[in-house]
Amino acid sequence: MEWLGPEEWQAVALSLRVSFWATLAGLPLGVFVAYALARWSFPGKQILNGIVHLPLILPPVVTGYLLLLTFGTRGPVGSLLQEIGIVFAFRWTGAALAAGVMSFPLMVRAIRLSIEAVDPKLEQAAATLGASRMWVFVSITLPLILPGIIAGAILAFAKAMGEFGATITFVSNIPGETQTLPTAIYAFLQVPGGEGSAMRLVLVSVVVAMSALFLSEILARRIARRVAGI
Amino acid sequence: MEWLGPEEWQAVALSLRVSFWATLAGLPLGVFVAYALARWSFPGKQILNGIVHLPLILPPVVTGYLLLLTFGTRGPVGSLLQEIGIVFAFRWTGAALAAGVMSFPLMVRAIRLSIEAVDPKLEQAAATLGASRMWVFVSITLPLILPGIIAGAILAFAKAMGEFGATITFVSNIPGETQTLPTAIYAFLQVPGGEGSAMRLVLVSVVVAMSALFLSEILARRIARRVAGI
Amino acid sequence: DQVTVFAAASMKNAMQTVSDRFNEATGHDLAVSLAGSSALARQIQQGAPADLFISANPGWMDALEKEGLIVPETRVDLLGNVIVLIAHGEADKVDIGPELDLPGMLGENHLAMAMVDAVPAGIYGKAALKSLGLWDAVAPKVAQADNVRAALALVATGEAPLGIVYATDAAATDKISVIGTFPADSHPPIVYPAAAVTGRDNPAVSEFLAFLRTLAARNAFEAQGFIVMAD
Amino acid sequence: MTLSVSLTHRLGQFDLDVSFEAPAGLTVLFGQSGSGKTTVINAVAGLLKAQAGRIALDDWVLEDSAQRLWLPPHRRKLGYIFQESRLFPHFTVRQNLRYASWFARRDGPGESLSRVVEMLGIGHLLDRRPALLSGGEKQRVAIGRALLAAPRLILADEPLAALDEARKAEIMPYFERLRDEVAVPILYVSHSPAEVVRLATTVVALQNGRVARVGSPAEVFGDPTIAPAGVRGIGAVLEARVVARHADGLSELAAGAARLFLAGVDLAPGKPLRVRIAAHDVMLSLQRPEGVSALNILSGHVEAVRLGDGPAAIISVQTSAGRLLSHVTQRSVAALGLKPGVACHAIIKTLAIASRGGNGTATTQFQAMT
Amino acid sequence: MTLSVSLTHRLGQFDLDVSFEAPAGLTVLFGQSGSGKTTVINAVAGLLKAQAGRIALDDWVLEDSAQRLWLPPHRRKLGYIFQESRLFPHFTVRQNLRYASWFARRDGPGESLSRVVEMLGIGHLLDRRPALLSGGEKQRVAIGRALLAAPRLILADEPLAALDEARKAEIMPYFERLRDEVAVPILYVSHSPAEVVRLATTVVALQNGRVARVGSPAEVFGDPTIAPAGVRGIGAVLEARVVARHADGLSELAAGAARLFLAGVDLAPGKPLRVRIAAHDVMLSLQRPEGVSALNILSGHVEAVRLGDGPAAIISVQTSAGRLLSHVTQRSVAALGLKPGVACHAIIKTLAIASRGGNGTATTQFQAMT
Ligand SMILES: Nc1ncnc2c1ncn2[C@@H]1O[C@H](COP(=O)(O)OP(=O)(O)OP(=O)(O)O)[C@@H](O)[C@H]1O
Ligand SMILES: Nc1ncnc2c1ncn2[C@@H]1O[C@H](COP(=O)(O)OP(=O)(O)OP(=O)(O)O)[C@@H](O)[C@H]1O
Ligand code: MOO
Ligand SMILES: [Mg+2]
Ligand SMILES: [Mg+2]
Repeated sequence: MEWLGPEEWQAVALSLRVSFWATLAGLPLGVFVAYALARWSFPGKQILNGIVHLPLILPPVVTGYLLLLTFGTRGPVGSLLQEIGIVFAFRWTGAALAAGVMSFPLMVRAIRLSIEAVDPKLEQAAATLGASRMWVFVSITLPLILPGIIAGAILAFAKAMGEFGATITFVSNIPGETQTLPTAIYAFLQVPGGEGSAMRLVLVSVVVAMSALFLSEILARRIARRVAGI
Repeated sequence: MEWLGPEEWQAVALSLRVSFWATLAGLPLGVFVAYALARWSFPGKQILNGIVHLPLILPPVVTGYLLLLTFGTRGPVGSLLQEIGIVFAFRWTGAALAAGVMSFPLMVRAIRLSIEAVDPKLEQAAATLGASRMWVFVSITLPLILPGIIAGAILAFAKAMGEFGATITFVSNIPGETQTLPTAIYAFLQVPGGEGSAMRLVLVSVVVAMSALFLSEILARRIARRVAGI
Repeated sequence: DQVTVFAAASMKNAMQTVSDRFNEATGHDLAVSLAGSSALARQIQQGAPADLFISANPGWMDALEKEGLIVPETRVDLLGNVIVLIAHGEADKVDIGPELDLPGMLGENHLAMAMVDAVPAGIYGKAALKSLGLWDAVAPKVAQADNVRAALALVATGEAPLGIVYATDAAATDKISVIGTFPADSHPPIVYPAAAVTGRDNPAVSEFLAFLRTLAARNAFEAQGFIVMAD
Repeated sequence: MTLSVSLTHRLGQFDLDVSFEAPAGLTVLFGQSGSGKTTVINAVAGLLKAQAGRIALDDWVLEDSAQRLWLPPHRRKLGYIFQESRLFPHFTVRQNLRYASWFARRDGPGESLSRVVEMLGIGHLLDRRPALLSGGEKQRVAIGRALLAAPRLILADEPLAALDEARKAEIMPYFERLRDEVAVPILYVSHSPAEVVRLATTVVALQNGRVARVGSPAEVFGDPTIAPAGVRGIGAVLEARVVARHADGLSELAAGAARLFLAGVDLAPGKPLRVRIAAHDVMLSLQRPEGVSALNILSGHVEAVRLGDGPAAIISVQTSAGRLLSHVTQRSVAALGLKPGVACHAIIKTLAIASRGGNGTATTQFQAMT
Repeated sequence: MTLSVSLTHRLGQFDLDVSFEAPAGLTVLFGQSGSGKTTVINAVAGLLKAQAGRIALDDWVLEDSAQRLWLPPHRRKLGYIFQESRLFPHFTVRQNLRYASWFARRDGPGESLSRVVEMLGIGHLLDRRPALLSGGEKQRVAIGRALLAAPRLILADEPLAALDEARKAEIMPYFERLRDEVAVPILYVSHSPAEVVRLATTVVALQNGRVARVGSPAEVFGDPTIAPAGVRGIGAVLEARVVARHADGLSELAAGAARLFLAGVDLAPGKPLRVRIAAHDVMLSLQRPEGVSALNILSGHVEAVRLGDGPAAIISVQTSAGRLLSHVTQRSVAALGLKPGVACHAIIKTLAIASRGGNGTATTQFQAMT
């Protein structure tokens, strides 16, 4: 397409990459936390629940700022990670981290809800057949909550595609490295007459996210049907 | 508490009011849309699904801008509504609208997931006993999805408490009318030496949202147990 | 009466003082809505109930003026500002000129600025670096924040060793030091224009416009590091 | 009231094509697992929209694909007892029952909650939620719920399968009462010949989605070529009338020209009833036996001999009470020289007879089930 | 292998306090709806953690609250057939079955998928998901799944309740084989006297969370004061041995000093088996009847007369084959002058006898169920 400059294409590609990884990397932890919140009771459960929801409650800028303090190269976690070669600051990985953190509560909520809907009687049946807890989870619970996981993942992906405040505060806006679609859109909106360009990018972002949404809907429906066994 | 000025108290109160109404007013529509997406098939379903997710996909600023264009006093919908006395522009109602729109996808997803988990066989059983569709929904489906509705409402409330981008873009940041906690925090973060005050407000916002969260968790657990019949 | 002022967010502290003093002097209340200049300008385009607009960006004021949304006679360049080069922690002063080895000072690290094509402080900074011939060398190293304060935070946390911000912001933290001031002629003049919004016949507005020129107001702005340009 | 059902429907590889009339009373759908019983019931309930067909209760048409008429389930005035109880998990037992009376039809048979609760023995469960009930308890509540809807048509899918014999015996008279007194048409799925015999007015035998046979229990069960329950289901049904009730608890019945003695029939003299005599409960003797414990000995002659698979044979014997069937070994057939025309006596143990039509509370008068 | 179970547990208002030994073979838990059968089985499976108790299979302790020992379900090497099938909805039938063999224990009885599939008649369902199965089909798959886990202990909660008679007759021999050949201990819940009689080695009668009686089917069912199934369940059990197989399909058995003829026993001469004779299938005669179709006529004398409720009585008769019970009317007791010491003949229809121990495929040799 002619009407997107190379830098804008870069932003599109980067947004996709960031959202994809934010979602993918967040999933295992999301499933784990959702399972813990849904099925276990342990001291500090409500605190964990609170922490998970924090990014939703706080203005994104604050989250970004806290990320900067924690995962920046001078931050307590950031400096540790740096020693083993993991750097978030001013990298696309940082954008993914920010997007992942911001979308995490959405993911967890969706997955948790679907875990709560699984009939423990089926898990019991699997256990009587000799499946260990781990296996029960992998072979019964996980497939049954797949629609919930997909729903959570879509939600997270969509959120990641739109995430702006935390991302720019944490990793700022470096074209080609951390300039995602939302930051590009924001930039256009800051200047008089930039609406047109902004809307072009909005369109791209809508098309991309909607396609992902449609695909995942189809996938989710197919899986839900499998799971319902119809 | 001494350490919050009157304007800040106003922001706290306003945020609560805005989030409360955003959630409450969004719920009926949220349940309806979730039901439609979960149970009906109709042309344009995927488009509806897309529109519902839009606020998640778009950078909040864009959503705010689109709200401003649509529901502003000069906007097509805003000018119509104004004639019947409903004004959103630069009112707290507008802040609630923005928060409601932004949190709507989260609400719908959560409710939809719980609707999909309801066994249609129970609804069928109610129908054979003479309950009309409407009654089946009210007496069977609704109570069974209550945990999902609560989950959706919490998510929406938390999101509404933290919503910043769309709100400030749509209804600005007028103290006492549209200055919510996040916009107040933003303003503090914009000036030299404002971090301390900002963090105070962040703390308030965390405490408020967490309390809501805890309460609703307890409520949800109680209801879930009722629903599971244990 | 109440005067509603839409003011650039960076003016928060100053506007607070001004608001109190205006109330003392006239008995009128001031409601100040603080947000990015772009958001405020767009809201005025959509009929926001603002009596007065103070923008951090002349461009947006021009845009409103072109659309007849402000009263041209009331437009004044209220405040001025200066952009400075800051460094993390204690650092030696440098001379800002074409021979400044900015890339060398940065090394592998980033230069924190506000968005160079979107946010005023960034636009001014980029213009200054360009006119000094430094831009091309540092451009790939620039980390652009969505506003000046975020750029400042990057330097304050040490994430970026250097940054370009307004002098008014630089005063805020002792985690950074100002190591140089950009020559005023290296960038377009930094001004904060103010003007009354059209169609609002609020008599208190002219009182407030007048109040902005008083010593009380001037002191409040200067206390925050602004250069008061009015009169 | 006659329920007429005519349906064609395809479910995956399963092809349903049935057409039958269920006259007033209780119609049992009988057939192997997977033969389509639940599918038919679901279609009648409107839970499954058959691809084509017509369902009517006398002239009240529930659906007719030709007329594009289709009543939704809630307007069909049903009481459906599902194969899996389907109680509402968020309601207590009481609320589940109340739910049904809430929508109860004005024109259906009104049952009081307390009566149903007592009949089903679920009084102590009223405040519990279904998740805390045992399998049989759930099923009883489900039965109560369907009955309290005051239905004009009862659908029951193996309602008693999860219950113990004693419970079954307590609940069966209730279905009899519904059938006889309240006259609600009942479509009833059962695998249990005992239930069929006791309850059925009509039996519809399904095989592989087709109606294999429709008729009275006597007809269907008396026909070894259908033998829906295997050879065990075979038996004859006699029409009888109560003549007297004796002090020792036995009732004397007139069946044809003969007298039969039955235990535990709680009917007043003059009342008609049906008696089912399973083929394997009938012994044949060439001479009239003397000094035996059996009170019912009917003279007659062999009408037909059908040799079955294996070592058994089915003998029809025409007696003064009507036609009886006897299930004997082929060795006995040979030893006694049984062939059409041979005179013989049919010996039936008094306590082995199943009566139909009694509303009794004792369990002993019914068809031996052990 | 002996399963010893001793449990106390409180569920809401329900108080379980049972203690019994289930010796090798198939132990039936028998009792009214809500008497605690499922609760006991769940505790043995480890799905319910009993408040106190001990469960052991010989010296393999599954749980012992005194030792604070408790094995989780997946380490108990079970095959549990649930009251509600609990198939995995996201797996096809084949995958459900495979799932079980996946975790199959090396040390359990290995069954091949194809053999189980054939036995249960579910070959045509293998690629379907459970939601598309009929009630009985689901239950059959659930049985197959449990069997394929190669369990060392089988728990079966009314496994055949949803099945038709023909299916039951097909599946029962399989449980017999497991019991007799593979020697897996089986804990089996059933309401059906026919199943109990055919399958049970031991019967544990539960009443209200307590063990009312433990014993052989003969003991439990021969005792009218327990009579778990009502008076219908009463019968006697004779130990017998196959003597010959005749060409007409009948087997000749030696029971005590007497000979019995039974149809469809598929055992080689010399094999031992048990024969159950229900009390209501035994007719008494003072004279030896001649020319009757019944092949089994045993001489003996009355041992005891118990008058039951209602018009019936239970007579114990000592015969050359062993003790028999007969269920007759009190009128006959009076007419024939039955009292201890009176000589009489017990007449049993050949086809009315239930054999135990046969692995037969024919259905006719078993206890009359209609
Ligand atoms: N979680 C529970 N809380 C309270 N009571 C319970 C709970 N679970 C079961 N019960 C009660 O315990 C008793 C025994 O239940 P159980 O399921 O063991 O019965 P059962 O013998 O299997 O009956 P059925 O033949 O009807 O399946 C019942 O009265 C039931 O209501
Ligand atoms: N949705 C479906 N898709 C495909 N086949 C189906 C579906 N539902 C049921 N069947 C098949 O249709 C047949 C009839 O099922 P139905 O439930 O009516 O049997 P049934 O007579 O009630 O059996 P049971 O006594 O086991 O409950 C079965 O073979 C079943 O596998
Ligand atoms: O004060 Mo501004 O408009 O955010 O640079
Ligand atoms: Mg069925
Ligand atoms: Mg049970």
